[in-house]
Amino acid sequence: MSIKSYREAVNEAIVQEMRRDETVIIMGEDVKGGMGGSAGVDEAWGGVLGVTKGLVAEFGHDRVLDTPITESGFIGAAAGAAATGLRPVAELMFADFVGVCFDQIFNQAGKFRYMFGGKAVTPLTIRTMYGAGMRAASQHSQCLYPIFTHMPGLKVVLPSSAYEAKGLLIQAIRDDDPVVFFEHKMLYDTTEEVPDEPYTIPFGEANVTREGDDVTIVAFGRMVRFANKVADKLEAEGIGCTVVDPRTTSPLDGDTIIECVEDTGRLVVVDEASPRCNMATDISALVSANAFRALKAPIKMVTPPHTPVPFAPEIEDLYVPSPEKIEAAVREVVGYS
Amino acid sequence: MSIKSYREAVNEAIVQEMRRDETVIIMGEDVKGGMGGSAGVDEAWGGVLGVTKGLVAEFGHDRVLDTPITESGFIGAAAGAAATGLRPVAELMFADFVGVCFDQIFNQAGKFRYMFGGKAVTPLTIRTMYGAGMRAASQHSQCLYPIFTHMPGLKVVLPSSAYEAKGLLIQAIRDDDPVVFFEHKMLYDTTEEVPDEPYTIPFGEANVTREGDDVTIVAFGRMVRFANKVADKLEAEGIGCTVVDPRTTSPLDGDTIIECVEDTGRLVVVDEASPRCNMATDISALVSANAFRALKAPIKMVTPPHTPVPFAPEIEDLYVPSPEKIEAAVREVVGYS
Amino acid sequence: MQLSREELLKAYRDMRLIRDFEERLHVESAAGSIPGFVHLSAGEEASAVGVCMELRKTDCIAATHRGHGHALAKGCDVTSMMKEIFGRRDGMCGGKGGSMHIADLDQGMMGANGIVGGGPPLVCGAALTAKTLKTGGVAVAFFGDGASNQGTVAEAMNLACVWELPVIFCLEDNGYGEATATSFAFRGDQLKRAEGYGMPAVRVNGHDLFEVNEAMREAVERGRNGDGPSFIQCMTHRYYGHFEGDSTAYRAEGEIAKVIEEMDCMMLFRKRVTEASLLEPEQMDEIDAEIAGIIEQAVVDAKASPPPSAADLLTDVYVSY
Amino acid sequence: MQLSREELLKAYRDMRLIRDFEERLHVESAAGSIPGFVHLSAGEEASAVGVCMELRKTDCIAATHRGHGHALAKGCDVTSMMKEIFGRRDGMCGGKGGSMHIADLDQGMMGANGIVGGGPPLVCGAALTAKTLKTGGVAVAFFGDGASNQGTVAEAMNLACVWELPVIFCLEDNGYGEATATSFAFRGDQLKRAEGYGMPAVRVNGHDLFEVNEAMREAVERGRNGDGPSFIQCMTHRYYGHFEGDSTAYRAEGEIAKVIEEMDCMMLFRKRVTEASLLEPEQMDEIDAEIAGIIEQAVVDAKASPPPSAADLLTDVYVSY
Ligand SMILES: Cc1ncc(C[n+]2csc(CCOP(=O)(O)OP(=O)(O)O)c2C)c(N)n1
Ligand SMILES: Cc1ncc(C[n+]2csc(CCOP(=O)(O)OP(=O)(O)O)c2C)c(N)n1
Ligand SMILES: [Mg+2]
Ligand SMILES: [Mg+2]
Repeated sequence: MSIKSYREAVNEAIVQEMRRDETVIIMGEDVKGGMGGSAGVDEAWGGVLGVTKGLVAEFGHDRVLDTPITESGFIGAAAGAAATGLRPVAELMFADFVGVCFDQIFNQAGKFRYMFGGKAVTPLTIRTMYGAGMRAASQHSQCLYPIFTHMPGLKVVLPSSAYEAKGLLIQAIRDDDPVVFFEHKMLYDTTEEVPDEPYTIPFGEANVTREGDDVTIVAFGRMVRFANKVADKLEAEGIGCTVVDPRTTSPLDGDTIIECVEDTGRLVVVDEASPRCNMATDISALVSANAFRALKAPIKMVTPPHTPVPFAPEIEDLYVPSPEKIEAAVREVVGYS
Repeated sequence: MSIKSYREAVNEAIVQEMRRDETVIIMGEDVKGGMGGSAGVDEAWGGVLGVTKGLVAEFGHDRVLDTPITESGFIGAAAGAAATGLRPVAELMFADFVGVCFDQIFNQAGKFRYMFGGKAVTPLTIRTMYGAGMRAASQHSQCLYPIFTHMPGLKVVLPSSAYEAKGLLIQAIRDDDPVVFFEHKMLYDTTEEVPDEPYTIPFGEANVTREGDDVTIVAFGRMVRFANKVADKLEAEGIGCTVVDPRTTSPLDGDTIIECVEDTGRLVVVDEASPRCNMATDISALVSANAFRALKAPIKMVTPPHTPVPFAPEIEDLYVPSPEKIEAAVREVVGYS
Repeated sequence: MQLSREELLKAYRDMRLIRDFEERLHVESAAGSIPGFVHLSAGEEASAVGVCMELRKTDCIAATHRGHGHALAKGCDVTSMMKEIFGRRDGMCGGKGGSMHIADLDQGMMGANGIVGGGPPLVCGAALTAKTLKTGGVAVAFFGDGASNQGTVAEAMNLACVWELPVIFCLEDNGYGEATATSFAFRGDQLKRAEGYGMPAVRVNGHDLFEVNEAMREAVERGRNGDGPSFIQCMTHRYYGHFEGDSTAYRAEGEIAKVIEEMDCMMLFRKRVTEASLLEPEQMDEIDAEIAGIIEQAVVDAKASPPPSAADLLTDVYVSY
Repeated sequence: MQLSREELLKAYRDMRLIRDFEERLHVESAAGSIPGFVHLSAGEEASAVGVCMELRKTDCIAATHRGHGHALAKGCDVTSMMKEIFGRRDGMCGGKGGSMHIADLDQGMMGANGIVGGGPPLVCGAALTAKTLKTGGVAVAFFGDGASNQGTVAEAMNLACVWELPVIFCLEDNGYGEATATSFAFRGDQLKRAEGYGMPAVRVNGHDLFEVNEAMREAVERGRNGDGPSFIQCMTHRYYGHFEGDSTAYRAEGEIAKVIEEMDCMMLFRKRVTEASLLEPEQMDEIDAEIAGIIEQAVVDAKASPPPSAADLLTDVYVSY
């Protein structure tokens, strides 16, 4: 056990899985960096934000592959490799780039099993970076996990901390289905205690990070931190918040969410994704269908507005759901009668 | 006024807009058919299902463009043409093909206006065919409108009948924003009275197709027909259904839906799209946030299962929400107390 | 290189199997027995067979929407395919895939594909597996002239060159993508383009099994030797419409009849092997008869098979959930 | 063809403007005054200017993530751009776009682009508008060597050939896509590939404004005459990292210093015009001084400008809703 950053946790998960299983390979744009470069180095970058540093040194060029800038080409290749015996971990640098390769993800990898009558196994992991906060503007800041969650055949993971990232990524790599693993770029530098040995966190089992009697907050990814912060603050005032981190949106641990709402009678859902057909609506619908009698107040969704992500820091910060907005939502829901 | 099919209504809308405005052009794969072919005909197909028949004869090859099979290329070109002075109507043959061109739709066309500070106008219409029922299997039967609805900057239209198709398509072509127009392939042969002259149906104004006191059914596209059928049947039994066809999922006429639910106190949402993060969850969340006190029963969502669309007719028919399933949902909701 | 008698018989048999399979489907489609879209590959047998006869069972191919021929040439089971196309529970894909999604990974058949250009990236993956696990395997991407313009195909060609993958890109250029002629949808030179990515490229008469096979031998050798990808453009024709039901109004009257008369692959093959006394006509007649029986039986079996059950709708989405 | 004195002065001025703009951003970035990702085009001025000087205001270009130079060369307002890059309310895009989304459709600048390969399809659309409305306009797609492998670029090249669009594909080959060398990510021949789609293609020294411009003149003429698209590969170098903050560990020490010394575009230009007595050094010195003042003022103005307000977050999504 030692303090590790989210970035280190992701890196360690990959390293340990590559040690465990020779069929695990990684690929992506500049996951090494420097190929063909005049400096002649094996690793100039180790990933655009340094997440895959050191891998080539240990595992060599055959298992750590840089790619041309052709996401359909190499994500499709990862899918094809997964269907034929490897266990690839492909990096889609920013989730926003899915627009140039979505077919290979949801129509190919995600459908092999069903459309081939159960005879295909596609142990593919796609790691991708998402979320606002880096002033990267509208084509480098989106969440987009709702559109993956919408697709049958894909599993979708949103680790909310370093500990979660390591356990969930190892699980993703070992999982025999295509998994899309969303790393929030604003979490890379966050740290916490993370076991040194490999461990897995099962998919479809929500993590209840706070327990309280008055309201349930369901939050995803970076929003879990914000929700915990709000819960801690409100506890001092005697407002008890249960915070649920579903960890995976597909499969979704609906049971835990429903149970928590049955206990608290009130629900706030915090989703950093665009507000229409997102996880906030998904969870809200689940709960109002399944915990109707328990609900003492309307469900409150805290999301960004229905706009692209703006560039200027002042308005990007207003775009992202903040602890303040979550707190206000909790107060509103708790105050409802 | 005369009886027209949905196919004819779509065709007529295009013809009339092309007559009205010289900048309206259409493009797509085989919207004519026969280019370069040994028969030397101007129109071998008129669209894969004959929707664009006769256009080239009236408007010529400069305004009716066949494309290579490169959806990113020509949908992007349509977006670029829209931003520079034309009013293109591009056909994405099957909505399922969006995986190879989504970037040009949601990251380019859909974001121009916002990321360029309001200075771009992109009057682009993308027509596309969706939905199950044709035994076309998992890569030619999807609905996918939820993932478009998720994207800020795109308007999304789901005409439920011939009359709706004509008025909404004329509106779409005249609209100055990018519009994705979803034509249900199982509706093309349905007919009804459709005015001969051009008319528009505004976006964001739901159509209440049936009024009743006991339950509200919100349904989309082909599902509106099913919902009406169920409403008609149940009326005879004294169960009054209000049926709402939102017509457009973005913008969404939330007010009408909320009002209807306030009157009836019960809601069934029928959505042919995959169940996670879809329009059923979107509407359910809207209503439970805004009509909480009015709700007398849990909201019931009628959707397909979370699987790809299967091929065999017997199970494809079980996949699609049927009038029987809608009826059962209505009975359940009405019987709840 | 001279093909052995055995190889020749096998090649003829495979071509006949495909031809009869497709012709029967044409009849069954017209009779309304087959649900959904059906794209027939009759006329293009020489490319599927000339290519696949060089492959091992463990070598992979990705096919197209017009994939029956590829699947049969790669060794997929006829009856299992027929049942799938009829939408039956014991079909190759449990009735969930149908004609456009025929696949059998155990035979190295990675799937027909409903997405034009969907296959070539996947094949790069199969080739990467072969390269990584050092199996000596190669992989083949079949794609059409229409598909050849798709960005995914360009990306796959580039990736295969960069990673030096044992991929053979087999462009089946039948002159049309749906109702649009290649002469309209593509104005350049396919070989130049492939060479532009850095791989050797050759154009062959796709009606001539021997020409196709010769090119394929060289390509496979390069692949197995670790010398990277190759490109083969097979000039061919499809005998039926784009899909069953197509009016083919884009084609000049009599065009296909002329092709059949002058360069049908079965005819060319028969001529060549009899003229060179490599096979006896009777041997081939025998095969014809055998195949006719096989196809008939497959259709009978398919029609007698039950459809999937309600429970089948919900299975096979995930390995675990 | 000989450029006029006026044209030469304008070309020098534009190159200087871009160089100073980028160098100042380099300093401001290091100082932390600029939010987000910044990709500088210093070193590549001759391609942006050599191309854009042949364009009319109504001709359109689509730029890349490395788009400041393209925008300035196309006539976008310096101060308005600077404010945008600083994220200010009265910036070119109201502070909503930033460096990666600089656009000004009134100047025919269709946008920098955060998506590699995003621009070329859009440019086909601008060219289609010009062709349909018979304006005699042309359109330019700038894209990098990295982008050249993207499927979208292949599709755009093919589409432009099929529709015979007045597009000029300007590949700015600076040897790297991020930290990866072109020699790794692309193994073939770009010209062959472009010719493979059916368009004339030429490779030029992208440091030499005259060479770029000469190629561009021919391409524009073809475009305006209705003779379809052209391809120009400009061999060039970027002087800074991929983005500000990049260690450039992939580059050999001193590589860029040597390029600057031997073939900097400003230096080559000065040498050529003075040797041929086309311009006086003093004229260019004057421009240098003028530009220095303009850049300084733009930065002062940008820093003094207010950020967008809360209300701005919600506007400009749709024209109507
Ligand atoms: C991405 C995508 N676009 C369009 C289609 C519709 N479509 C199916 S087959 C086809 C023509 C393909 O032509 P080609 O590649 O030449 O193959 P052929 O049919 O001639 O065998 C088209 C346009 C599709 N299935 N996928
Ligand atoms: C679709 C997509 N993939 C990857 C990226 C990340 N990215 C931004 S710039 C870049 C390199 C582009 O290289 P090149 O086209 O040569 O342009 P240069 O940066 O050299 O000007 C990459 C990979 C992106 N923005 N979009
Ligand atoms: Mg073809
Ligand atoms: Mg570059």
